[in-house]
Amino acid sequence: MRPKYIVGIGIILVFIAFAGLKLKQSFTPYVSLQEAKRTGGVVQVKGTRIPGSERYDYEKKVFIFEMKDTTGEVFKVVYHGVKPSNFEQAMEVVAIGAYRNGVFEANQLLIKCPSKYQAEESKGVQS
Amino acid sequence: MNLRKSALEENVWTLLVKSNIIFQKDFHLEFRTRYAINAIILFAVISLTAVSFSIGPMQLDPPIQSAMLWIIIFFSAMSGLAHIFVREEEQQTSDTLRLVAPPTAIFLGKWVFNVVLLFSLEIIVIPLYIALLNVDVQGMGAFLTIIILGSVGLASIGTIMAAIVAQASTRGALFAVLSFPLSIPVLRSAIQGTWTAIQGGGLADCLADIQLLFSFTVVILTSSIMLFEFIWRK
Amino acid sequence: MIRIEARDLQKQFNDRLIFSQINFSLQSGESLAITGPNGSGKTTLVRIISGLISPTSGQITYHINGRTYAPHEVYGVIGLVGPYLQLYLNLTAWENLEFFSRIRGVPVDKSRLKRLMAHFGLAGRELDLLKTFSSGMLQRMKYVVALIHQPEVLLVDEPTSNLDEEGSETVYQLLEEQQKDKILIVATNEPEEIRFGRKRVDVTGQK
Amino acid sequence: MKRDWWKWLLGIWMTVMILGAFLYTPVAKGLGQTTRVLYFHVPSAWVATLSFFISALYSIRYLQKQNIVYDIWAASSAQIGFMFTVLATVTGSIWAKEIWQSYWNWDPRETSIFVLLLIYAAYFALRSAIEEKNQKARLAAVYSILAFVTVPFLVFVIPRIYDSLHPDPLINPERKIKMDPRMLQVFLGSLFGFTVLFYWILRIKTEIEFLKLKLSKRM
Repeated sequence: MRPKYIVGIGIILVFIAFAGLKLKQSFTPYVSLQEAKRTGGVVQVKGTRIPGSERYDYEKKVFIFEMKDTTGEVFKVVYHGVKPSNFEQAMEVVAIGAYRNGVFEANQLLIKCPSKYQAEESKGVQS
Repeated sequence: MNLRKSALEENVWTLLVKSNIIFQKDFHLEFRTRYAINAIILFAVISLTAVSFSIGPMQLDPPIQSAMLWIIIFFSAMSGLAHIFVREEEQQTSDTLRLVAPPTAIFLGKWVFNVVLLFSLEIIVIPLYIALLNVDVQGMGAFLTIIILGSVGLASIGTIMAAIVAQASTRGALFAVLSFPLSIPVLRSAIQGTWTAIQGGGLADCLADIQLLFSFTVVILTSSIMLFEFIWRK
Repeated sequence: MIRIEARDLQKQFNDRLIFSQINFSLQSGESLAITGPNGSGKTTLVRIISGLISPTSGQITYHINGRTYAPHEVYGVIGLVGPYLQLYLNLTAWENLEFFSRIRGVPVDKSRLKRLMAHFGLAGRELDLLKTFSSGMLQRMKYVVALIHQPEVLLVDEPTSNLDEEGSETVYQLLEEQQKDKILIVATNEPEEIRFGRKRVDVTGQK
Repeated sequence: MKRDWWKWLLGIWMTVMILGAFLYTPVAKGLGQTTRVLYFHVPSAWVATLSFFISALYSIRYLQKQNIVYDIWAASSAQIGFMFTVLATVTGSIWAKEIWQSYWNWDPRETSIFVLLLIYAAYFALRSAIEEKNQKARLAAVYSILAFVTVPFLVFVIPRIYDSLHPDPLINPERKIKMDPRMLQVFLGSLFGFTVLFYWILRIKTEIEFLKLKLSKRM
C-alpha cells in the first residue's frame, strides 16, 4: 500500500475517534420547564412522571398527570389524547407541547422504553 | 538524455503550487463568465426574499431561523458547486487537464475554488438574511464560526460529488441526491450550532457541534484526496 | 532513453470489443502509425497510450532511465494533440499558454512562446480569446500548447484535421523533427501521414 | 443436493425462531405483545448495516483490483441491504407508533436508518445514471466508500450527542447484558438466522449476476 493511503486512513481514524469523544454536552433537543416558560413556543420537555398523579378527564377528553423535569421542577401536564398503554412502566417521558396558563399542554407524549428487556412480572396485569 | 527534472517528480510542495495554479485558472474563468456565482447568489436571494415576503412582519423562532439559513445555503450550494467539474467536462477540457496536472492538485484547486465560492455567497446572503428575517444574533462569534466550518464542510462534499456527477448522464438532480445523505451530519450540527448561537450561546456552548463539523470535514477531505484519482482517471 | 511497451492491449466498452491483442514496442528515435477505418478504435488506442483511459486488459508501460512507469505517471513527458482535447475558449491565447506552462512547471519564456505562435502562423493573435479563433487556428494552437514542455513522446490524432495546406506543411515539418530522436505516434488514415510511422499498428483486424 | 444441507437447516432454524418469538419468550415490561417485533426489527437493522459494510468492503476491493466481479458483489449486497433497511424502517415505525405514540419522531436512530435509506437510494440513482460498466463500477465504489466513511458520524456520534428514546444498546458501557435469558436466546438465534439468510440471498443474487455476465459475453 502506498504511504499516501496509510497516512490517509490514519487521519480518518483519528478524527472519527475525535468526533466520538464526548465533549461538554451543550445541547439536547429537550429543554427544562423554565426554558419552556420563557420561550412559550412548542418545545420538548423530558422528565419522569410522578406516580399516582395521573387521572383521565372524560368530559374534556384529556389525560392529566404531573411530571418532574431534569432540573427537578414538578409541573402539570395536560395531554389531549388517551393515556399511552405503557405509561405505568415509563422510565422517562418526553412531553411535546407548550407551556400555557400554568400547565404544560402536550400534543404528543413519548415514552422511553425500559432499558432492560425484562420479563413482565406475573402480578402485573397484561395491558 | 536531459529530461526536465520536474517532469516526473511530484512532492507536496509542487502539489500545492499546482493546486494554486488550477485555482487561479478557475477563478479567472469564473470571473469572466460569472456563471456559478450568479447562479448561487440569485438562488439564495430569491429564496430569502420569498420567505421574508411570505412571513411579513412576523418573526420566526430561532430553530426555524437557523434551519432556514442552512436550507438556503445547502440548496444554493447544490445549484453552483457542481459547475467546477461539469464545465471542464462540457467544454471537453477535462482530458487536457488530465494530461497536464496530477489529480490531487486538481482536486485541491477545485476545492479551494468551491470554498471561496460559498464564502462569497455568504458575504452577500448573511447580512440579507439578518435584515430580511429580523434575526437577532446574540452570539456573533459562535455564529460566524459555525457558518465558516459548515460551509467548508458542504464545499468539501460538494466538490467530490461534483467530480462524480460530472461523469454521469443526468447531472442536475443527481448532484443533490448524492450530496444530501452525506451532508446530513454537517447540516444537523450546523443547524444546532446556529440555533445555539442565535440564542446567545458562545463558542463553548456549541463546542460539540464545532467538534463534529471540524472532524467531519477533515475526514471527508482526507478520503476525497485518497479517492479522487479513482474518479478522475478513467 | 524512453521505451514504450504495449502487451496484449484489449479494450471493451460494456460488451463491445473495440480491439484486442495490440502489441508494440517503441523507443526514442522510433515512430508509430496507428491506422484503421473510422470507428475502429484509433482514438481509443491513443488515449490508452497517453494514459487518459486504461485498457480492459493488457499492459502499457513506459521505461525511462531504467525505471518503469504507468502511462498516467509520465504525463510530464507526453504531448498530445487530438480533436477531443480542447483548450480554454474563454481565456486568451496567451492566458492559455501561461496556464499550461505554469502547470507543467515550465518557466514562462515569453520570447520562445511568441516564436512558437509565429511558427504556427498565429502571430499577433496572442491577446484574443480562443473562442474567436477558427477551427483551423484552434488546431494550430493545440500544437503550440502540446510543444510547451518539449515532450519526449508526441501523440497526434488526425494531425492535419481542419488545417490548410500551409498549416499541414508546418505540421509535417514538426513530425519530421520529432521522429529524429524522440518518439512520435500518429493516428491517421492519410497515406501522406502514415509515412511518418516507421512501425505500424492496424487496429482493424485486431478482434 | 448434498452441499445444500445448510439451507434446509436454516429453514428449520428460522421456523424455530419464529415459533420461539411468539410462543416461548415472555413479553417485556412495558412493551406488552409488541415485544415480539424485537426479534425481527433488530436483526433487520443489523443486516441492513452489515450489507452496507460488506458493500463498502467490496467497493474497496474493486478499486484495488478493477475486477468487475467485486462490483457485482458490492451492488448485490447493497440491493439486499436496501430491502432490509426498508423492513427495519417499517417494523420500527409501527412499533414506535405502538409504544411511543408516533410513527416517526426523528429519534437519532430513526435518523440514522433514514439516512442509510437515502444513501442506498442515491447509490442506485448513481448506478442508473452511468452507462459504461467499468465507469459505473468505479464511481459507485467511490460513492459507497465515501458514504461508509460518513456512517460513523451518524450511527455513533449523533445518538451520543443527542438523547435517544431507544433502549441502551445490548452491549452497554457497563458491559452487562440486560435481557431476560429466554428473550436473549431467541434474540441471538434470530440475529444469527437473519445473518445466514442474508448470506444465502447474497449468494443467489451474485450467481444470477454472474450468469448474466457470462451470457452477455457469449452473445
